[in-house]
Amino acid sequence: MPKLRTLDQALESLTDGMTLMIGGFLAVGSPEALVDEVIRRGVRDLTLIVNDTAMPDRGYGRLFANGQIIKLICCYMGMNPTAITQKDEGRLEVELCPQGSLAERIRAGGAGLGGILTPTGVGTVAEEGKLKMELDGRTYLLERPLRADMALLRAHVADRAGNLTYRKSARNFNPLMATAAGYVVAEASEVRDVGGIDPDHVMTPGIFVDAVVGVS
Amino acid sequence: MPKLRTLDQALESLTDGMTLMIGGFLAVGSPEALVDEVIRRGVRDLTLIVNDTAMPDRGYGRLFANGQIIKLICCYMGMNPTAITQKDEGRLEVELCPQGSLAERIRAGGAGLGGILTPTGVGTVAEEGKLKMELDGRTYLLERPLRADMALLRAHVADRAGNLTYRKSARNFNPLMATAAGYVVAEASEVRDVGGIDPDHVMTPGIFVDAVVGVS
Amino acid sequence: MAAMEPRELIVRRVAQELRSGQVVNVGIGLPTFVVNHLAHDVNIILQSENGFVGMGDPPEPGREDPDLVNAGGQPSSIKPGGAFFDSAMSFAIIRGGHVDVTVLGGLQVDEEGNLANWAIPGRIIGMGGAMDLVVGARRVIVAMEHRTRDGRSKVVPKCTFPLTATAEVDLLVTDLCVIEFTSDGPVLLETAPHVTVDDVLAATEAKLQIPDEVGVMTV
Amino acid sequence: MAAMEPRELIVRRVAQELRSGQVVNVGIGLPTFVVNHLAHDVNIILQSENGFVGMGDPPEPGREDPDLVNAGGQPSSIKPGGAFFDSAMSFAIIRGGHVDVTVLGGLQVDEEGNLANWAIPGRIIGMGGAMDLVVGARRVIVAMEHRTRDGRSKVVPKCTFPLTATAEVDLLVTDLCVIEFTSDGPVLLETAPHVTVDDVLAATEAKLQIPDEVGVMTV
Repeated sequence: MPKLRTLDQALESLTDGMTLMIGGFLAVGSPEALVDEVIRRGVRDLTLIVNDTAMPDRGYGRLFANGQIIKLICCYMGMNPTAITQKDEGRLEVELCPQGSLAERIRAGGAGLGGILTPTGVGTVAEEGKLKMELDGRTYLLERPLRADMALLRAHVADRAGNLTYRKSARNFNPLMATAAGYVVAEASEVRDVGGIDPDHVMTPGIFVDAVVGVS
Repeated sequence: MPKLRTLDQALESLTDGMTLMIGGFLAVGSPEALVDEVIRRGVRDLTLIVNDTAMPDRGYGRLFANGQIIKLICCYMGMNPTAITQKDEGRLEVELCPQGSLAERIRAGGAGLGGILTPTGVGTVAEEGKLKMELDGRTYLLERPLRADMALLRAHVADRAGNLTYRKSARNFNPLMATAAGYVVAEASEVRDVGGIDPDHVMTPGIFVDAVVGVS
Repeated sequence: MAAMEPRELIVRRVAQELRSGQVVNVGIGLPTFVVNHLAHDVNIILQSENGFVGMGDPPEPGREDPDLVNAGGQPSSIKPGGAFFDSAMSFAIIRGGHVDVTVLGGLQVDEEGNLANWAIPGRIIGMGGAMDLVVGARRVIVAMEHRTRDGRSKVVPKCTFPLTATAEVDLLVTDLCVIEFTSDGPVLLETAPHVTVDDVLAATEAKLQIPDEVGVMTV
Repeated sequence: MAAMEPRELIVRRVAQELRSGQVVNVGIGLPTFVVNHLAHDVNIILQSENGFVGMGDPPEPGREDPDLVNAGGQPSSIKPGGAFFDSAMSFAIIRGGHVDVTVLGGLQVDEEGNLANWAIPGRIIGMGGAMDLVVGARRVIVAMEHRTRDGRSKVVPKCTFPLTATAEVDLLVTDLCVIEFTSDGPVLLETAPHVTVDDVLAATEAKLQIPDEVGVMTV
């Protein structure tokens, strides 16, 4: 099952209307080459699940200026005025979610959980529309799982079996998103033969990954 | 904050009636030296949270024969006849929990979650006493978090800041338990100076670990 | 053809269900032997719930690693491309639908596809990872002998032993037959060599649907 | 003593609250500068919610690593003994009570210890990790100027801006005073040099408890 693909092959099943998760935190650990390919393909009406909207000219932030996103689930938009304008003008539907809850929701989507109970957001706008439960004297919100059609990841090293490692703070949401999408593709700075990563150092097991693209 | 301790120092706060989490899966990845010290100290009426009861003469399994456990939360007792006899004779209170739910409950205890919803156990004895919820047509059980007074871990390499790595299938519950106890001690085959583990390879960050014991 | 030993027949037939690239978890006992009977061009990825994927063959005597065991605690190995992880990730894989097939033993399977395989009444010593596996794996194959040692059917109208999960069994392979669980109930797909449909019905307490054509297991 | 620049006074006073060995998360903006004013023998461990502990000083120009930034996206470094992890672990640390102290900026703090620090009405662009931090950290210190630029009190009876969390603030340090939040409400602990209790009360819309002895901030 060799998983090495070209950029074009890796995203050939991408279509209008899909839900995408894209790794990164303010564009650090974001798959720039895969985002390039999303832009090149010009697919539209995408729902994007990301930590933040990055910047207008970096990472997945570029997809807003290119008009490809109709819905956004994230925790922070502050560095992308383009996305904020689209939201303010009603062209972009936005669901804001506290960062820790967003991480747990993606993890839950990958882990087959029906949801998690968090104390985060109780008594704030983040509780709107969510079930509240009081247990042992503390109040929690039920946060539901998130899944996507595709996850686009940025890895440091990949092997041809799809095992991935990430580098420094570029890890962030990438390993979580790897578990929570129907189709998972990672771009990697270095691609090794199967077995080229110590099994104790693998951060995302290859069974989660459908395609690997080597980028320079 | 150097965290290196002798066995005796590491468990000096252990007292009767405490709840302990001990890492390991059928005694693999189990802290044998720390268990020796629990036995030497002869503390009693312990509640034990473990994956399984191991064997009567190995790992945390030895604590049953030594009469130190009054309550047990685990997923499997099949290889420890001593523990089974204690249960059958009413001397050991046992709460059985599916393995995946046990892992999530410990993780939730460490992650500040009020619980998780799992489809595992619905329609079985595992649902007894638990809240059931139906969401989007699927039924889930609410599993509540677990925490302990102390967690005893088996690491491969530790540094003096408490950072840990584990080796092969000896990892199992150790990293989860590291997050879910008031006091966390790890025995390690090798202890390095602070910074002796690549920050990208750390499996348990040192902030979770209170004491490290070097064992041969 | 001489009659095959019943347990070998079962594992050989189950092995035919597995496809290259699938992530598979095999339970302790009989299911373990399924991997010995894969066709040479079928490469599956074994998941071991104590924390790794890419499980290989047991090591040669003297080459055991005490830190590398399977979910039964027996010495094991890892193939190139495998990966270790903790128990939360292991069950995220299992419960999250990332295991394509699980092959498990059974004590009872009933008409609704319920499985009992972890306890007999009065002897409750733990479900281990079985409940998660049966709920989480995309396809659940039960591999068990059709009758108990004293001749009673293990394929029953309604399980009387403690359940592992409800309505999750997809395929049952026994020494007498292959049964598929559909939304309309259990359907007899194949009989074992030298076993008739009437033999199966006589040995089965559960009500089975019998299609016009019932195949014969070829192993 | 010449009057200190208000923001420097705040961060110097907050720095006195931190102890060696504590795991600390400092928010973007004013709180970032707290770490510049620690006593030489105080070694804290900084947590960065984008995925590491052991955050060090910003790198020298030319030595930036594009894969190593702080939670504001600015070039950062990691000290020996630090560790990287994913966002789920990062917020397990935050929400699970493994951060001893968080220092955050504020837009409003009210009598119940409620904090508003992520949005003004009509401009909702995201809470980032602030809600998790305020709920999860063992001790929440808010570092903010006492009044808005147009002179209105930011210490109010009831927050009117969108809340970050309810009743979680433990200590508020402003350019005018230090306020501790107790189960009986906010208590004035200290005033800034050259600031009287009456000055504080005149600048504060919230009702404060005034103990018999109010200290003076020494920074």
